[in-house]
Amino acid sequence: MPARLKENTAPEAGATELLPPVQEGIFSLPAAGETGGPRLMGGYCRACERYHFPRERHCHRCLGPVEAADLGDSGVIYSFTAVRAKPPLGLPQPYAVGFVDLAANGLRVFALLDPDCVDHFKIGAPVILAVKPLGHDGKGRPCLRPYFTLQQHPAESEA
Amino acid sequence: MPARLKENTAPEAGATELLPPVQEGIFSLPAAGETGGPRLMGGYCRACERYHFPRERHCHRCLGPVEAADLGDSGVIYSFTAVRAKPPLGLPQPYAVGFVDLAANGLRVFALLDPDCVDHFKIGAPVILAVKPLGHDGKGRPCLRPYFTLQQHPAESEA
Amino acid sequence: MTDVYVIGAGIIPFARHEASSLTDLSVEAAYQAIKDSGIVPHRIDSGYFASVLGGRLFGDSTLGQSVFAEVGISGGPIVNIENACASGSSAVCLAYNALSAGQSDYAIVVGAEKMCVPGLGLLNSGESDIETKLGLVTPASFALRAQRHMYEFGTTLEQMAQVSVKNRRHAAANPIAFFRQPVTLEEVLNAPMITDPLTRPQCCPMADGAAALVLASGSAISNNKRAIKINAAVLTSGSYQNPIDLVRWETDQRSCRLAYEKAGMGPDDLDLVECHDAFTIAEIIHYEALGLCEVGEGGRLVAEGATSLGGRIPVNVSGGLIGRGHPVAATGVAQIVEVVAQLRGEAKERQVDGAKVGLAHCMGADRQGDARSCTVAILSS
Amino acid sequence: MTDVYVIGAGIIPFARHEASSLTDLSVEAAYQAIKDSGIVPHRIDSGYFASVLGGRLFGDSTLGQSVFAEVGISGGPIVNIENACASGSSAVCLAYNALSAGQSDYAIVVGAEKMCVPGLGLLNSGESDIETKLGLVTPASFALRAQRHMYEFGTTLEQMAQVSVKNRRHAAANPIAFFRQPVTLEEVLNAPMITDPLTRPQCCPMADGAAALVLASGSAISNNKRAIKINAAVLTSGSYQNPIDLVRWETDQRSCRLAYEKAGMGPDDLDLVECHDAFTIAEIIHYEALGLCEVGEGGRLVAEGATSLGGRIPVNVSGGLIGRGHPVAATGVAQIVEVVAQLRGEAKERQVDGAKVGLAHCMGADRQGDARSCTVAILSS
Ligand SMILES: [Zn+2]
Ligand SMILES: [Zn+2]
Repeated sequence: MPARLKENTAPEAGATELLPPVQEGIFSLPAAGETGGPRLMGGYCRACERYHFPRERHCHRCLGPVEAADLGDSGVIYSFTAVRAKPPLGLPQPYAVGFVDLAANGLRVFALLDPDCVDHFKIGAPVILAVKPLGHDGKGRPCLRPYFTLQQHPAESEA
Repeated sequence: MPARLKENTAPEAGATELLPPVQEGIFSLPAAGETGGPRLMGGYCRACERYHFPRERHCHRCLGPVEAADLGDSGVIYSFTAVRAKPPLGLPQPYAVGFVDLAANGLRVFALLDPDCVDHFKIGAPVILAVKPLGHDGKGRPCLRPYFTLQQHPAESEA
Repeated sequence: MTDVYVIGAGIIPFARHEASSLTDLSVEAAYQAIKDSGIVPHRIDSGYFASVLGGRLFGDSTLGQSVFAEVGISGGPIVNIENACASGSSAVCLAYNALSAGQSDYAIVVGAEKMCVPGLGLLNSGESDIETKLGLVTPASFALRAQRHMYEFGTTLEQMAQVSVKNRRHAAANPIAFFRQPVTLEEVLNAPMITDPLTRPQCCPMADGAAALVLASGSAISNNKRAIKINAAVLTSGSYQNPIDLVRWETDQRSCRLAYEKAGMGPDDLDLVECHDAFTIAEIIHYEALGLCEVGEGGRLVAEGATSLGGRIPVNVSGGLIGRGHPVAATGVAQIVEVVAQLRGEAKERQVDGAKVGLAHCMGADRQGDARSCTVAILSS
Repeated sequence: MTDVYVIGAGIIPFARHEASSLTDLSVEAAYQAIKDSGIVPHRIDSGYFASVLGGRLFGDSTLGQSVFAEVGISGGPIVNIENACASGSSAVCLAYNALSAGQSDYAIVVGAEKMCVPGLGLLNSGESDIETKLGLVTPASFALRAQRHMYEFGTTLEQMAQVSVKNRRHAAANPIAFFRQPVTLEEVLNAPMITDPLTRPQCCPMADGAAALVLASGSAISNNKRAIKINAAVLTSGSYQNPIDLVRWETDQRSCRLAYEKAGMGPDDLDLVECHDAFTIAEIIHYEALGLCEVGEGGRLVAEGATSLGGRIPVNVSGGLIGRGHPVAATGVAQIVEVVAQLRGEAKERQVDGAKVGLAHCMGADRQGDARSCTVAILSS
């Protein structure tokens, strides 16, 4: 199992690969036996040469067809915050969210940030995509959520 | 206990006098020891000489003050229907509703009709007000509802 | 006042769309309407979105902004409208008003509903309403009219059932209709009773669905041969008179008169009508309010076939709410989508020959025996 | 275009109204506004009602029709509007548009919310939104702006906290405000953290409340000395640009520019501003969008006292959302009620001396770092 594809230790969460994503098509996981981590998935319009996240049904500019696009797995933090109030959707307390500027195409996307690093994020810090069971789908069912974690884990940087 | 103030036999409904009305102020019950049945209660604007049901907060015509008004306890059926689909608010299946022209002032009011007489209503039939525990308040709590029943009960008229 | 035209129309099948969200349904209808209009989405400078149950069932808010952004419309004024069964057509009226006043050049209107969900039950007029608390459900409010219509005018069970037979027959020719199978008079009469005297096929079915229109001001269209003019689009509300007359429906009659007056037309000018046949008796009463016949004669009008496709004044050739289904906020827009298709001569099997003028009529919610909202739009090719 | 005036204003205390229904709150505000206008209710020929949560929390529908009928307004066009936090002000814009186009003579607008109910939790932008699914709650969307504003411009925790101190001080003089007790800088900074760096007193409190306006077209008012002119009332939506700039907020800036342009005025013409301080950082960014200071200077502007009552350009002398409380759909109407009271010179203890021109600014909901709706109205005595 790749490092960035962690399994939740909570017994009710079940095996990661059996859980549905919080929304279809927003990330891809490596196939069995493949190396590498999850990739953020979005859309691309050939006519407009535009990437977007999440994938648009029709290109917002020309209403033409869009194709699935790999948006990479890394970026830098544009802004971040830790939510310390009672969390929605069964997320941890506290948890963190932010905007990440994707390295591959400059898109600025809203993202969950690693709840294990809540107090270590900085604007400009490089982050990398991970996926694990995090919270529920609004109906109490556990699901997979993509999130960005620090490329250099605080424990490592202190070591 | 007056004849038109029946207690529901369902054990969870509790004693009639302890149950709240489905909406405050739409009927009055005789005080302990008084004779007579329930009265439909509405409003009256002295300036406009208008009765209304339910009582308006402010007169709809002049926005002046309104006072509580006894709208009597009798009328005739203007129209009626039996609802045979799955009932809302814990009402019996089937139950009946209609518009009643009040004898006292000519107001045409929407009303529940006696679920025990569902198949005996006729346009023009004289009806009289009753109150009993009927259904719940939308949150599952039993409550009192006013309803009109036939002045001449079908069993009596057949006898 | 600037003239206002419909230049694009879109609609998705009215059905059970279990796998689709309310946004999914709405985006598809909006996409179709924009494609049909032939303009690029960013020229559309205002948006009107209608849904009744999105907030209640799905916790949605500002759904219009989501939907319109997904089809490339952003930046301009966008509002989300609720007006019960007349939500979609109320949105059309607001768009019409803004365009006719020169406040917008191109507007999009989407009406959408997702209501085939477990446990929704019969709709009412708001849970805090006194009538709801006293047991009023929407079918009952029309059953009360039916009972009275039968009593005063001798309207028969068979005449009412003929509305279902006609609209289900029409729906069978409409590819987006909820019901594609016709019903017989016997089937309608012998079906389970919902509320006396209305049997199940006399009550419109719930459905999921969405419909969309792109409107343009006269100054913005040029030589568009498929543009359909909106001659009038009026929105009214009930007067709640007491005593209310359940069969000589003042609000219904007043709204129709107002639309005729604004359009400078009358019932004789109409080639087709889409009206709010939520229940069979409603269509009969609307005939009378619209002046298609005298008050009390509506039952006979349908029975003699005058309102069938091929008749004197076809009503609900789309199938109406009874045949096409009734995704609440989508209905008022869908009616106009149908009128537009007819006036463009693009309605295929259900085309009314030579249709030049059509009317769409919609009503929403009950209060004290009256409607809380009523819309009437008149369009011409 | 006809001139449009506010001729009546009504508001109830923003508080926990546990024993009152949403209809109760709305009717009382509407009643006050009509009484204040001095006209009889049946002359009001159109109505606009705004609520965000009525359907979701109480199953309500067409609540505007119920509310307006209760104060004697019926028959005319009535619509129910939802546009998140800008619902009430969007309703004002629709009314303004209709009156300025001559489509109505008198309109009523009510914004109302009942949201002090158990278990509501933090608001989001719709449960089917991708950002909601990824954990976005409204305070976080503003915390992200705050973090960036601090990073780019050196805005300090103390400067942000000064917005709370100021607005709570203002609210203490407003009898309808949710909070009547001021707070100190230390109390704001040391309060529990909601989402970094926003502590609890930097987030507006939920409240129950309602506010109402009666609007009249210029042709319908005669010699009404208390009438307040609406010079502009604009409604926009986000452009959702990517990459979005969280601190140079394009939608905010564009909306303010548009209102100034329509009114033929600029920031120097203003005597007071009511803006959408849902969170302290929001007020700071709105200063910049409104041109009250340069971009990046908002923190210093509040710290130097320029936006306090008695300062160069008082902002949120009502207490704003932070002090008055935020019953979502009521807020946009309440802001204009405050501006009207100020321009009439009837604001008592919190009166801005010689106020002649005021601006009300409101925003609603998030999408991709942008606002889904924004309204700006400029009024003058
Ligand atoms: Zn494209
Ligand atoms: Zn009166």
